[in-house]
Amino acid sequence: MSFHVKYYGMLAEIAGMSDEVWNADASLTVGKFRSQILERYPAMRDKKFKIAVNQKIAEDFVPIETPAEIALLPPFAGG
Amino acid sequence: MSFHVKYYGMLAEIAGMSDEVWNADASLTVGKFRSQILERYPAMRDKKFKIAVNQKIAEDFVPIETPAEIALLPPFAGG
Amino acid sequence: MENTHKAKKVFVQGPISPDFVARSIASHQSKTGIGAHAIFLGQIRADQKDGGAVTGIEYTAYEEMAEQTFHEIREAAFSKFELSCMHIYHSLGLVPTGEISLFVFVSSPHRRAAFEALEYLVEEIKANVPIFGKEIMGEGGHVWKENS
Amino acid sequence: MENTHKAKKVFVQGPISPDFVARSIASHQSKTGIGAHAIFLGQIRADQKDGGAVTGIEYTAYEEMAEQTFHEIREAAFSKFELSCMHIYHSLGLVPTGEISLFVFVSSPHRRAAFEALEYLVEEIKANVPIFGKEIMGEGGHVWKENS
Repeated sequence: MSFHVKYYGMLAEIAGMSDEVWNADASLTVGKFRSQILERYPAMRDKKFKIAVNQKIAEDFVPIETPAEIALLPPFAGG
Repeated sequence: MSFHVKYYGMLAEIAGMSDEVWNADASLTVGKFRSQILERYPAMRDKKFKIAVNQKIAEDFVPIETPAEIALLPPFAGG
Repeated sequence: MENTHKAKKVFVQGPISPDFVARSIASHQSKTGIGAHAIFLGQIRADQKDGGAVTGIEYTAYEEMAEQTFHEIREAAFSKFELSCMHIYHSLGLVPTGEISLFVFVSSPHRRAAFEALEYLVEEIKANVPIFGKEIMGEGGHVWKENS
Repeated sequence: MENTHKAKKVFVQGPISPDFVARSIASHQSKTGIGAHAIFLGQIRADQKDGGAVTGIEYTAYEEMAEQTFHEIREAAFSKFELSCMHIYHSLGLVPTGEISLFVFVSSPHRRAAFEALEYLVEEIKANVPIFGKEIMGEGGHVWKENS
């Protein structure tokens, strides 16, 4: 399956892009996706970030089902 | 002795003036002065008010020594 | 933080305009240690009373004592909270319904001090400053306002 | 009290001007049930960092999620506090030091609800809205801001 991944802030700097299409096996969870991300972008390992699935912050156990919009969110800085 | 008395808000309405000179015996306290005021202006008996002596709220035991500026202050309404 | 806190003029005649608030804000943009401004505005409500709807409040004050009390409240707030700036303005005379009679403006490097100082100042002003308000009704009557 | 709370546009490009704040205040003077306005303004500090003094913050956001989160925060505040009005504006793009990037404006018949709602909103916004800030230094470097 494939889905859309968005990068924000310092994570977009590390990825070198603001979004990309991600190809993965079926039955992916947020936690497994996180491992894949850290494998592709090792510089993200020492960064704090949350993962949103369809605009909701999601815990690691949440399954990703297509179509999905996944976003990697570094610490918030509004205000 | 004599001193200056100022009336504010509804108390000025009751007194019919905003200030007057008060003549009294020596050795007056705030409490005794309050009794004299209520005697002269009975309509003030059912009004809440504080008495300031030289711009400080004063308890009944405080003596009034001339020269003094006495003010009768109804409930505050700033804001 | 200011080191000397001049006794500032608090009272203004009539309502406080939104433009006055804007100019106060703009004058703080050169103070680049400020991260948070908190502002309180008291606006006159058209409350229904026995004599009709309130059309305005006529404010008077024991001015010398009020200015002194404002000064003491300012000094206490500067010592309690980490503030960069503090401004208080209060109307005297008639302020019509819908217009602003109190403007409290605090600035700090960080939001927490600004929030806490704002509440402190408004509560102290309402409780301790000898200001009197006559609520005017459309039909010509009036009632004396009392803070709760 | 408003019965329907339209999803309002929160984001504005660049700094929020003091005149915009003034116009927002002025537009509430016809709402004569309001007795208290409370306003928070976030201003960009010239903090000293390794790369020099901050000259501005470049804001970006996950806009769709941010607008939805703002909407949820607004609804929660309307249900928690007795509010007449609530407005939130946040900058996107570059906001230079000394200028305003966040404007939160609540109005209520009484001051207590206004104070409480103001703090609630600012804390919720800082904690939960996906907005990102790149602090730009004079020498050309940058660091990513993180709310505490």
